Amino acid sequence: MHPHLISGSPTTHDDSDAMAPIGNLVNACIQCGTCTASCPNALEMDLTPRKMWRLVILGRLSDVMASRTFILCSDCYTCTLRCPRGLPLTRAMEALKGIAFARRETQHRRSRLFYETFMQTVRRYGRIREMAFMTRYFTAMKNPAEPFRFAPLGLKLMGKGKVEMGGGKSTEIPLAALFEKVAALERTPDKPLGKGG
Amino acid sequence: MTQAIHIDNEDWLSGIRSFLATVMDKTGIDAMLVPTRLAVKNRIMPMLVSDPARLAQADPLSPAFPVNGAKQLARLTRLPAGGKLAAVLRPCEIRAFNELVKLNQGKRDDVVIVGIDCPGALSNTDFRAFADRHETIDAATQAFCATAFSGGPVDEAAAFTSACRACNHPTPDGADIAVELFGTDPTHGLTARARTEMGEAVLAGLDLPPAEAVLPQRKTALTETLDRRRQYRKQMFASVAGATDTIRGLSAYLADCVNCYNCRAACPVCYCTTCVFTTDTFRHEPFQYLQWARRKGGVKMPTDTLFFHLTRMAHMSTACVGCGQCTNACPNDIPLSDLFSLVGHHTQEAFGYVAGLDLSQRPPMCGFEKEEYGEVVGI
Amino acid sequence: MDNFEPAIIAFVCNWCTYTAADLAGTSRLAYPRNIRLIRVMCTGMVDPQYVIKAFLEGADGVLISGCHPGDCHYINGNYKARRRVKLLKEILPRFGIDSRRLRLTWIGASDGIQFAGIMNDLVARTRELGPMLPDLQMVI
Amino acid sequence: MDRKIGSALVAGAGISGIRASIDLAQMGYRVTLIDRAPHMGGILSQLDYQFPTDRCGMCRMLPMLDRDAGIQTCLRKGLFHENIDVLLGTTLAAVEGEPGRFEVALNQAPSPIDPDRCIGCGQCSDACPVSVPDAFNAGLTPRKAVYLPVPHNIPNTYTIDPAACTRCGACEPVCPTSAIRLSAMGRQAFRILVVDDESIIRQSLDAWLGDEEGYTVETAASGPEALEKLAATPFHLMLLDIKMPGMDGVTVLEKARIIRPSLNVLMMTAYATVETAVDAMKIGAMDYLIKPFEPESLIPKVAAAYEALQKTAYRRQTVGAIVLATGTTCFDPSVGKNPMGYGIVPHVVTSLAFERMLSGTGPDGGRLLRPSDKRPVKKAAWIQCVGSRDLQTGADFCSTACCMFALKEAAVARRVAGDDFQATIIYMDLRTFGKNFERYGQQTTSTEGIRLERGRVHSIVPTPGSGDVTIRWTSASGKIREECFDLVVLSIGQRANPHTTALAEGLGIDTDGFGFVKTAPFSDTRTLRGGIFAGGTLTGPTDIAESVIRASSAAVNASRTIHRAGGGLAEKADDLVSCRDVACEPPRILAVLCRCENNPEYEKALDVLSARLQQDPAVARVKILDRICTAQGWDSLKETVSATVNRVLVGACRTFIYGKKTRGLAAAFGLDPVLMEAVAMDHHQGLAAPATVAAIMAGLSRLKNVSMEKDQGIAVVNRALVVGGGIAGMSAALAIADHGVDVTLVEASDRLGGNLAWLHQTIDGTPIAPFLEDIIGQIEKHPKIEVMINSRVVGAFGQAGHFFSTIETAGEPTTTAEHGAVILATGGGEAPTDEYGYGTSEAVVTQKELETRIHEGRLDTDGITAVAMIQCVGSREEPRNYCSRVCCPTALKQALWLKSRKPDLQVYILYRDMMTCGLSEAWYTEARRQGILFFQYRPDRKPEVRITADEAAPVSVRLHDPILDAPVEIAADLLVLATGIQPRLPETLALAYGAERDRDGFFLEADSKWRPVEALKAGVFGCGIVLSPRSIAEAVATAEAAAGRALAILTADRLPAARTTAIVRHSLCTLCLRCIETCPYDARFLDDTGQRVLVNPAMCQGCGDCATVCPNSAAIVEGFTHRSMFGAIEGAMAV
Repeated sequence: MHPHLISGSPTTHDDSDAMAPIGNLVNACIQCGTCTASCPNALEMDLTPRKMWRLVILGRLSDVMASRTFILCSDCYTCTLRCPRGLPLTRAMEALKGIAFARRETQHRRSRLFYETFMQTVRRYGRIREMAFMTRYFTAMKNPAEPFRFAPLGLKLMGKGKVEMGGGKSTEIPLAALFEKVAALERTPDKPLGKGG
Repeated sequence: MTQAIHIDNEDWLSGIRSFLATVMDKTGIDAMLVPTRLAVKNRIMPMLVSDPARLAQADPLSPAFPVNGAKQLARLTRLPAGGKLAAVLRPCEIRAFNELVKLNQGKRDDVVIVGIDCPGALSNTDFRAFADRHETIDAATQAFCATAFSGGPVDEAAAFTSACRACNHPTPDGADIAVELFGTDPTHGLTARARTEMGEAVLAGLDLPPAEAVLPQRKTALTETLDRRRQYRKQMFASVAGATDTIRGLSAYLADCVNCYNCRAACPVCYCTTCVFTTDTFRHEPFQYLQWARRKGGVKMPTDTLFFHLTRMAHMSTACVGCGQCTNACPNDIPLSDLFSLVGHHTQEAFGYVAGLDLSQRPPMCGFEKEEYGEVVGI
Repeated sequence: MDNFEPAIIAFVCNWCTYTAADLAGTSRLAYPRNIRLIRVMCTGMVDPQYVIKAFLEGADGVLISGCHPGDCHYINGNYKARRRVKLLKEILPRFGIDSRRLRLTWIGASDGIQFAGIMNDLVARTRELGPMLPDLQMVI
Repeated sequence: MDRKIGSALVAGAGISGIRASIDLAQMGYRVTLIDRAPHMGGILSQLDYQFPTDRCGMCRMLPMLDRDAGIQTCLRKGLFHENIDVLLGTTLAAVEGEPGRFEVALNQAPSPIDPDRCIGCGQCSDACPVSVPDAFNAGLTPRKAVYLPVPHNIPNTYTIDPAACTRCGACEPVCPTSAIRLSAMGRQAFRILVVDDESIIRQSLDAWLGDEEGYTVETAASGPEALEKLAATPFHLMLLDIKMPGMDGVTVLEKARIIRPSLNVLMMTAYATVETAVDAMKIGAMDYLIKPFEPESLIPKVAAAYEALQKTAYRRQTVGAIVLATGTTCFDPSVGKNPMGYGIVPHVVTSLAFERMLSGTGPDGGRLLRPSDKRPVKKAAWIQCVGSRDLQTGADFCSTACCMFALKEAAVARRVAGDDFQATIIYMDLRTFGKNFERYGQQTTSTEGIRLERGRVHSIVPTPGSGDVTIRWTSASGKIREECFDLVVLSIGQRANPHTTALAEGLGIDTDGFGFVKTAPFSDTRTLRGGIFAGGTLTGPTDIAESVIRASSAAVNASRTIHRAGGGLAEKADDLVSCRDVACEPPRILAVLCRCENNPEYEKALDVLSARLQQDPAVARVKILDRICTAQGWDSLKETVSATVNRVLVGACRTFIYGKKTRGLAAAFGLDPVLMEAVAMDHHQGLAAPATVAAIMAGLSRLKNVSMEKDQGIAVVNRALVVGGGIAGMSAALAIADHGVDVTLVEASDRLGGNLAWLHQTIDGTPIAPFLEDIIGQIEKHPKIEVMINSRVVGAFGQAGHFFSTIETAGEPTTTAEHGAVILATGGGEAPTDEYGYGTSEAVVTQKELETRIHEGRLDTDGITAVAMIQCVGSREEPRNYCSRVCCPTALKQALWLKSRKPDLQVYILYRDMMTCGLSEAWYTEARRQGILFFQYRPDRKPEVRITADEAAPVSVRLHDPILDAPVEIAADLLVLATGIQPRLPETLALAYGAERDRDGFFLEADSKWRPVEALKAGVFGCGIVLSPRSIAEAVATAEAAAGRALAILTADRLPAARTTAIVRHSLCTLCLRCIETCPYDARFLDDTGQRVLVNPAMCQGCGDCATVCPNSAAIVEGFTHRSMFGAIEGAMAV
């Protein structure tokens, strides 16, 4: 493997500035691996969380972005709970998703669209409406084959009555104001990463 | 390095005497400790000779072995003597002296040790009879030499002591200069062999012709001697072990002991100036004797007989060179040497030690290893 | 022979085994009454003469017990004691004093249970060996 | 020298408190040693094994000089020293006054069991119905509410756990010696007598004060009855009615004050007789109450009287200085999130519990069995850093001891459980930072069956159906590992003692955020309040050796305080002045036997024993006395004093033997204490047991054979020689000189200061130069210190008390110094290297060179963008197979300094294990936070360095990053190598004083744990980095420790010989010299003529090895002569 080259100023060879705030969150990591051992999704991840944090600390943005690890984080907070350094790892995972989506990383397009359409549904209806969400997502994916990929899962869910077909009484509570407030907060420079850990 | 000692007319004694005189003269020896005929009687004792002329009476080949010379040499080398010394010793005396050196009782660096092959010696009693059978001591020695070194079955004939018949170190391996007599053809002369650096230096200064290589006869004679002795030793050990395999047996073996402690006075490696058994430690209170008598219904006096002998085994069996002087010294003819040789053989074997052979080997009871003898620990 | 109560002399070092003996006492662990403890500062202080003396006085068993290797208060006394026991075990059995009558153990300060156990064992095994000097009352 | 007696208080009787007490006691001070617990020894009472021996050896701490001032016995039994008063169950309540004269108030827990009467029979414990987990066995076994706190303790007095005790009273009646007074506990001990003729008043007061408030209440219906009760037993308070038929209250008061002058009396009066009550107060009543009254008005008055009494129960004392050594506690893994499932998942135990499982006094008598199902443990895992290096549990520090603790436990477990035992230690960094730790660690982990895994465990779950435990961690390579174990051991960290915070607050000394006591800069032991010093782990977690060093340092600083205040060092009173000279008399022995029990069997045994003793003509008299350990018994014993006897044999129980009474008895008889022999009669075996009789006879034999020869001891030259003028040497010199003892300080170079001269600042930014200037200033103006620069010791001989040293000074004639002790503080320096391109480029420097550049302002931070540092260069592998301990904190210091100068500068630290032990862990966290990058490398895969032609980045470092499992290349402007420290102790110098060097050339200490600053040869000490690599504060601590230990010699006029000391009977000596060869203490030597073997009585420890190698008893040990031993054997066999 070609060695990772690290020069005196990491920013010169990689666009690490974007990751600096996340680096600050996890710099104190001692690479003990508790996060990895405790992560329920670690087996599905291409990079172990520990490896990914290592790349974050080393400023290897492109390597991090190429990974699915942070996308697979399901926000269970186990790693945050266990980390001996008390690092806000879940928050850092979220921040990585934020960067990936903001950079419109193609490899994470599917995830980004899933998140975006999910949130649009929530914004629109005040809750998740499965059929509306599906429609939006499949449309956004612009791939006619996509619905078929999900068909077996969808049928299963429908069989169990887990998918609301749109017939129910509308109890829409539009959340636009709330969303805007959050967006404004997120733009505030002193709280760039939203809610505290 | 070897050198030849010339002998005329098969006169061993003269050859040795002149060799010793040469050594004394050429090496600048101030005095030599050597078995020498007493001026007053046909008896031989170690003598510290400073006048080379007196070496005419020296007789290191005689089967007389009145005392172990190691203790005498220790007296001479304990501190600097102020002169250069030499000593002519039997192999067992050299081994005993080495043991004493290890215990700081004497020093090797101040003395040239000339060792002579030893065919064996007689007890004091037997030697007196032997000496008295001959006109002169020289004649006795000559007669003795004529047969002693052949390797043939002379032990019984010569009535060597039990210790000598069981001796398995008849050659003076620890000497600076070894005079080889076993299997020697007197017509060819004798061989003096340097066995240490000091010996090399001494021999080099003597200006004597080099000796021939080791004669095959010597090997044969030695092998025969050692075989015979090994056999005797085995039998002796078996018989002593059988007789003493219980405390009762041991007591019977020592039944004639009167606590005179001559055995320990004669022992070359019992180096204490005063034996603990003769100190206040064993000056029991009268009350103590009474208590013993009360407890046991009676107590043999003098007491501590078995205690003395067992203690002596603990103290010096690892240093025992088997010279036989304890038996020689016993007024009541207890074969102590047989017993001590047996015990010494086993204790030395247990510690991988051979008394007196190797100066660099520390006595077993000086020192320890962190990992050893695990088998003696535990229930 | 069943009634035979062996007399045992135990030379115990002041630091470890004596403490274990005390501990066995304070922990109320039973061990036989026929063990005569003689406290010495160190097993390195046990002269082979003491062992010989004990046997000649009629002891049926002799125990020397001290600190474990590395634990000697006096650095290395126990190692030296081990050599002396080795020596005695070469000498005494030749004269019918069974090697098993002389024991060397290491018993640490906290080994109260082991102490009591070893004492029990020692008495039981010595009992099996029988009396040491049944008929030699007059010899010392 | 001032001879006034000084005294000190040592709080905490753990290993540090014991060390500090012994040091102070040896310097001649009176020491009060207190501990909150009912036992001594602190946590070490629970630990049987210490590396490197994997055994105990704690007794090596005992004084080697003046051994007779204490009792030579296992420290687990207790500390017995004539200058030390041990108060258990006692806490430091308040301190007033100034350094040199502190008034301390000590709070003593009431003792319901009379230690004089308790014989340790344990019947109370058998009777007690309460069962609680035994803290001594880490909760693995139950114990009763009345119990023996530590099974070894002597006296083996039982104690009552007030928290567990239900006061059911079951124990009281079963005690055969009536030693238990449950009523002595708390309010129950407060006895109130209610005197009133009205029964309703008596009943209601009894109910209010007795049943409700818990006081002990008795009642009397009349004045005469009250007086009768008062005469019979003492009361603390009397509630007394004024108007009673017959004898009125005032009369009762008058009479009562005659019987019990200090009795508190509270008058009860009707409204009409208030004036009488006021008069009663004039004759001594404390207050009055007007009837009718409510409980609310009565109870506070009673409580006030009770509190006042409790206050007077405080013990007050004046001491010159205080040493705090209250230690740490263990982290409790069950609190908080408890990710390790401690207390929930079966067979997860703490390292302390595991230690107990290994112990002979543990739950299974030393067999390694699982707590609940008692299955043998064959496979165990240790999880490191539980409660350490864990911000989630508030521990941004390393507990320092746990790595070695786990290694030791694994090694011992393997020995205990057999060769099929498997140990896995899961760790983050293996901190083998101390002297010989690295080799011990390597040796242990190279043992088959012991395995190291770098990682941190996340999950612990029970393995279904087996009781086993499954744990999960990420291996170094990133694989998730899951493995099943019989047992999981949590290596729990240290925590500041919660009591410390309160104590510190009370004393006005600061603690840090973790609760550790803050210290002055460059000191580990000076608190911020003068006269109060901290030993052990109070100022931060550390291991035994450092605790002991800190304790000694604290002790010497306490001594300085006392000395400065004029207390001076005391000289022991010569108690032999009044001794009768009985040397020429035949022995006339008084044998005193104690009667502890009253039964026919015991009586018969006493008769047999006295008859037996009387047979011996040396026994003049046999006397049987009742319970001589009690006050009455002691009095009756003293009544036996008579000039017709000249030796005394006492047969008593252990309590008596280990007390301080033997010496007192000797004084009463006017006899030398060597003529007193106290023998423990074994209660458990019985008086008639052969074993007991044997012990008495052995004592008799010793007395009969005692020698009256008195060695005068060695005259001491009251001067110290300190070799080396670095910080350690200077600190030692100052500590000694401050006691009024002369010091010659020899320095090889042309100036003082050593390594401090090139050091810039400490990791926390404290500049070093002012500190150094201050120290040098003190040295130079100290009237007791003579400094010799450009000088070397070229030869020396002599022993403790009197050495002669030849000193060569450049350009001057050679001089000879005579001194009583020597301290070697020759230090060390940075080890040289030629690895990693060193010497081929300006860009490769050592840590020292970097420090020097910074110190001299020669480092241009503007011109560099990246600095790489490689740790462990030539360290922790042969031949320098040790950790230099300071390099990791140094790297952090430089990195943080660079970052502070230039925040965007990138610093890379390549390490093997970060050795940021103790509180320095926080700097590691800080460095990480600041973005300093750390790369771990393995010794079999070292970084590769290439010097490039590239001026912008002249050094290229290539290494394998184990986390990424990928090569990494670093381009740096500067490469800094941490080459570690190598000692500077010339072999000739060490040998001249009989000191030895270890295989790495460091000063070899007598015992790495218990005597860490002295050589096996008495009078020779080492301090600073010649001992082992260490920080400035740690070096100062060793220097002060060495000074304190040396002062024990230097402040004496003569070094006394202890009773059990070897002597030579020259007329018997054959000069075989085996005794000299075998002596482990070098205490024997040939005199100048080479014709006499002499013994330095101060160095001889009485082990008797010389006497054993000597075939004819020319060498004997007093008290253990052959005669005496033969007598003991005869006595034992004559039973």
